[in-house]
Amino acid sequence: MVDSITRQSPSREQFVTFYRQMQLIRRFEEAAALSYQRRKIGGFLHLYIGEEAVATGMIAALRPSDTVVASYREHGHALAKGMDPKAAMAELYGKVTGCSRGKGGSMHLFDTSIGFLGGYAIVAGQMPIAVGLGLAAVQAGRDDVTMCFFGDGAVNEGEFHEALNLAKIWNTPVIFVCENNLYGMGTALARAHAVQEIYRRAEVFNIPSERADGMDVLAMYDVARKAVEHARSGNGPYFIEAMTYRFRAHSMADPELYRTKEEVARWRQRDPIPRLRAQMIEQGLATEADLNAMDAVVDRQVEEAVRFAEESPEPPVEDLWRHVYVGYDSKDMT
Amino acid sequence: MVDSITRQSPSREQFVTFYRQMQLIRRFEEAAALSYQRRKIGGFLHLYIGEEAVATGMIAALRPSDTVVASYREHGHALAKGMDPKAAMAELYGKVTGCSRGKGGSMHLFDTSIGFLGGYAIVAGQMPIAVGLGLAAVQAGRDDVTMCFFGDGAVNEGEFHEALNLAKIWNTPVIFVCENNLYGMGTALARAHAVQEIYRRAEVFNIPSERADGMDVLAMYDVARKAVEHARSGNGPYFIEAMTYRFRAHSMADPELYRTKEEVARWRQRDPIPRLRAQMIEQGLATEADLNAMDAVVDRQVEEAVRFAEESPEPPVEDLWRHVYVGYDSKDMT
Amino acid sequence: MPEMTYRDAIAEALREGMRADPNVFLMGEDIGAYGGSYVVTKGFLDEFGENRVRDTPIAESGIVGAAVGAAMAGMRPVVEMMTINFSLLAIDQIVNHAAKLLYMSGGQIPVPCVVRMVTGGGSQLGAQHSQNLEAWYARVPGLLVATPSTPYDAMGLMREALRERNPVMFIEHSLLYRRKGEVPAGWFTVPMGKAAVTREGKDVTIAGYLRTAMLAEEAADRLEREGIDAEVVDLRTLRPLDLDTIVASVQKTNRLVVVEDAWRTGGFSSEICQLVSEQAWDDLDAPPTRVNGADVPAPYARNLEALAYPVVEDIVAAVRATLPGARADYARL
Amino acid sequence: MPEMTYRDAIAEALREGMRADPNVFLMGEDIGAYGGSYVVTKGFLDEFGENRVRDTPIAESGIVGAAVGAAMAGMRPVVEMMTINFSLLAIDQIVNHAAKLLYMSGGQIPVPCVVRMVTGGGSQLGAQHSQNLEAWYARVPGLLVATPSTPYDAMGLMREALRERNPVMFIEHSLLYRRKGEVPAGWFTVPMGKAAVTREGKDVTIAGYLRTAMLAEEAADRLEREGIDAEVVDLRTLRPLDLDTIVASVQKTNRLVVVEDAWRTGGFSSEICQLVSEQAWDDLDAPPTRVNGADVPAPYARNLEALAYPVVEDIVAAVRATLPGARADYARL
Ligand SMILES: Cc1ncc(C[n+]2csc(CCOP(=O)(O)OP(=O)(O)O)c2C)c(N)n1
Ligand SMILES: Cc1ncc(C[n+]2csc(CCOP(=O)(O)OP(=O)(O)O)c2C)c(N)n1
Ligand SMILES: [Mg+2]
Ligand SMILES: [Mg+2]
Repeated sequence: MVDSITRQSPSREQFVTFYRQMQLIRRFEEAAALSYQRRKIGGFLHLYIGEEAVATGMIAALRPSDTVVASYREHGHALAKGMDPKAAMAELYGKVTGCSRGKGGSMHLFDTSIGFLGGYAIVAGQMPIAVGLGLAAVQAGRDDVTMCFFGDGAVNEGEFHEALNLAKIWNTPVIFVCENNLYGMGTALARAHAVQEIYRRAEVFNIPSERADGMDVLAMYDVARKAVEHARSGNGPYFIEAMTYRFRAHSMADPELYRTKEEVARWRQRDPIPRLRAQMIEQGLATEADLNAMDAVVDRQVEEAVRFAEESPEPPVEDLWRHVYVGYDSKDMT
Repeated sequence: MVDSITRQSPSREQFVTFYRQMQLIRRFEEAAALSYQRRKIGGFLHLYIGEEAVATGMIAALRPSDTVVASYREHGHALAKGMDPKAAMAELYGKVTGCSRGKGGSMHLFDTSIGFLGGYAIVAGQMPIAVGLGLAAVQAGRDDVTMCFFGDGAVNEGEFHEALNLAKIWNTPVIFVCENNLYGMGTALARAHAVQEIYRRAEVFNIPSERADGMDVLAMYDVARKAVEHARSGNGPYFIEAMTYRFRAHSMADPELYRTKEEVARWRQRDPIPRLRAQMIEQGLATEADLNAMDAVVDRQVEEAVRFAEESPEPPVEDLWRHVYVGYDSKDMT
Repeated sequence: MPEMTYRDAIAEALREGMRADPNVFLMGEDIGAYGGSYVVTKGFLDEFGENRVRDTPIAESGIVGAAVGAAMAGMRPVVEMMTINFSLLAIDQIVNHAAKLLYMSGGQIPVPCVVRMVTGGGSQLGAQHSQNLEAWYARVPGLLVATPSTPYDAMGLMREALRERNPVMFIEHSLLYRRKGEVPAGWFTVPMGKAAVTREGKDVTIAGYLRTAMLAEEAADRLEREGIDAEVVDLRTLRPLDLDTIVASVQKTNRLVVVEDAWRTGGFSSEICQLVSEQAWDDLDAPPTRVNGADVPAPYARNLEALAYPVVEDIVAAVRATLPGARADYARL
Repeated sequence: MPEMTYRDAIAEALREGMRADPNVFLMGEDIGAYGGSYVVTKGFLDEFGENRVRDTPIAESGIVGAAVGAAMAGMRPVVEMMTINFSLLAIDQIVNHAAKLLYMSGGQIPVPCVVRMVTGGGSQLGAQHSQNLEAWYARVPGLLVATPSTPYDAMGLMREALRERNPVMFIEHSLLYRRKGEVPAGWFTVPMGKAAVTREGKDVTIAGYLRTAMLAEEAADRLEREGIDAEVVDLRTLRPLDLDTIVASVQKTNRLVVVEDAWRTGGFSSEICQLVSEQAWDDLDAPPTRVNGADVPAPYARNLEALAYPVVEDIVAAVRATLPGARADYARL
């Protein structure tokens, strides 16, 4: 494990930003779950509830021209990178006002204008893509970095292995962030991984790696700054294993037969949002009233997003045949 | 690296077996090269010359019911597992008397009767298959082991990674043998591998691993016995990195632009065959005359194999449509 | 006769196969503790234990390769690939290994394994999770491809798959799992390569498989009301393909419509149409016709997705276009 | 006009593209120090350096995925996949990523990359190295598939590929690399989706691509001696497919033979035949016909391999079978 650099205490402003961000993700996800139950959202829905500190802390260390890719559990990352909650929710609703014009859905959020480059539903599929994004920076001599989020389950895919090796030999500025929430669907870490210290997988590629507390946004931000600094200065990839937990099921369809209520309850005690809240109050950075006011703002934002999604039109039927190609009529390929 | 167990000195008989085996492989390959130049052999031809000690030493530790898989550079492994040189050479000639009835070719030798299960031309493709062979032993409660040979180039494929993880979590009796000859085609180790100590790749799967001198048949035999003992006793997979070198080009088509003549010459000084020869003479296990007599026997064997291959008939034309399915007429699928 | 769902029919055949043959074992992502993504293997872990119901890491190529190796060594692995989309990560092991070992070894090495996978869209799962790729496997010499549409066929074909000596791609459509149908209590199987004429008719032959076999029957009902008497052929397996049954039907009806959820270009429907053109040219009164999914990645939005897969009306329209007097419309399809 | 080989034409277009556009770079196994498995990129490393001629580890999925990512970020990577057989290890990145990102992102993310791969058998490389899988890529919405048969087309299509905004699968046939042909010195391109009528004729249309386009011309020469006047269409790209040119030809000749090295079942030839049946039914005097490779894994033995791919005689026989009076023979083909 790489030694931690000395933690710089974040400013009040940063605390507030982190709090709002995590709360926005939380409420967004809760609203999405409700809309899903009301059958307004189709397909699969994978909630990020419980893991907010990871995306929030990590992405806070990026600048707008940096890029982020993630899995199908990516609403939080999209929001943290600056996606308009309205565009995100509308995408879940399959509306033309969605960030992907309703054609991607919950698993495929995209917004190039903020450097959020998806939303991938093939486990580990985004990993070589992240290497390519980093490679483009190398080729073009830019100092942007790419952050690539993936789950513990993705670690056993061949693409994980290929991506790490390529990232290192090409010295690409990619920050790999494994969100180790202890399960890949219903498969517990120990049953799928020969070695459970996932950060160690990076060692055999000579990629500096460390574990961090994914339930602590400040810890994540700390390690994020170090990783980004490393990558941006031309030192190549960095690997972070964030220990976290999803409070909800894998997707809305999962009856959670594989873990106990007690285990979930134990982890809920480490909920990153109340934790940050308590810290802010304790350190005199905010009062209960301040935080409640922030919550209210977030609630309104999410309500607005839902209203926007509800009221937006479906994609026009011509969209079925659009965006298959640039510059070709996709009805005219044969 | 796992500590080496105390080396047991092999018997005279074993020395003789090793010598004959390596010499047979060497001469077989030389004959194949000649036949290839005479256009008697088609396709690609990948010679094992220089690497004989690896297959010889490793496979000597197996028993007949154990299985072996290897890459397209597999003539040596097939012979070491007991393949009749006639059947091997006839296969290279594409004759019906070949071990695969002429349908496989140089890259696809098979002989189930001796547990030689191929001959694979997709780099790393044999690795998950080896895990499956090992898994079958686990499922059936047999104590046979599987030995899987592959190159340094195969190490960067996703299947390498998937196979090692599966082998470990399922505790399969698979001995992985990486034949590190420093090049994957023309790509030198350092240019393709983030870390060049390949045996370290196994550490992150908790698979015991070590490096061995692939130019020394006795060293290989030593480590082989340890690995086989480990796997056969139910302790799961074992990983060996054999440091070796191919004296000839990657295949007959390769002009070897990527390495110097000096480098090749340096490695040729470590030729495992003269080395063993010298040891045997030194230790009084054989005289020059004994060894020359052995060489003569091998030469005759290889000559016979070539003659057999030359004189054997081509496959009958009906064979084109045979062996696509068991029990179906392959002309009648649509 | 007892009724059963498609899901239960597959599960029952697997359970029975595992009880009868100790060499049969299951491997797949989340087939055990999780109960199976499509809940087919629920309860299996309890009955057969971890050794015979192996939850695997997410490593498609590794799993299928391991199945190939186990099959080579005399076991009979059944892999659940979750969905056909993920099989792209294992396609090298399927196409370059499972399908070729028997041939490359000159007949020495059969690979008796079953790879189960869910195909198809229609559940708003988006572009990466909604493909119908079964035609790719049906293209490969060395593979068998089963595509049951009814509980009866699902059970009968799985029983055959479990005693096959060749690798079988067993394709299930996600929208069929709840389909109910009669399944006799006694032993029966459905042979590979035998289509079913599920409805007799004289005016047109409609052929389908998986979901579209069901759709074809609905279309035939609809057509009946218009006075058009359609014969419906459920292909049941794509490889072997029972061309004889299709051709015999077309010789009677002189018209063919093949329905498939998959992309139109390069689908198996064009293969079937072309085979019929070759073998029954003089019997055809109209060009064999296809009804397919749209040639686009699957869109997520409900309204768009609904346009991306064939519906009964599309089949009805295609049939009408094959009938006398309708030919001028054809080009607009 | 200057003559050039197919190999040199591709190399020249690449070299020129790299000189003109700093965003173009090459990636692939052994394209640099080794000089390229098929010696296309010889000398590139010296001219452009390691950064733009990237030798890669053996990691097909990783490489193609990296190309997709680089393309998303505005670069224009050209991947050499060595052979199409190995592309099965990267097919998920091609089909589920490169081909779908534009659509899934609602039009935001073009993926302008080129994947070059060698297809085809005929060199005794055995079952795992001799496949013709281009039809699979031609099936996928979102991909373009170029299949040049002449040096002229190879250069012209590569020039187009290097300025495309879509992912292009650039398929080369190993047996064509030494083919010579005239290539003008000045700038020209060959557009995607425009077939070439390489020989005019009135009795039958023979269509092919890659090696079989050449074979079709040889067959036409042979047929000429028999007094049969064949028109030859070189498809040049499979997606887009220039159906209009094929249909126009068939409207003149009333007969179609499509020739393809690939397995018969599910090949692109059946798609083309079926498209012509649909669009030119009334013009056809015989069923559209295919000449294909045998539906078997490629055998190694020279004598068997020679039977596994089409030869001129097969085309001649297929053409004869489409002519009046020959129909009775048809079923025996
Ligand atoms: C290649 C592939 N295989 C299987 C799946 C099905 N699948 C979806 S999510 C998932 C579990 C992934 O677990 P992990 O990587 O830990 O991410 P988490 O869901 O825990 O965030 C699986 C197996 C898939 N989408 N892609
Ligand atoms: C999947 C795949 N990619 C590429 C190739 C082409 N290829 C054949 S051999 C080879 C090099 C392999 O090197 P290594 O594993 O070190 O084995 P060696 O030849 O040195 O024994 C390559 C790239 C292939 N056969 N399969
Ligand atoms: Mg997880
Ligand atoms: Mg090597």
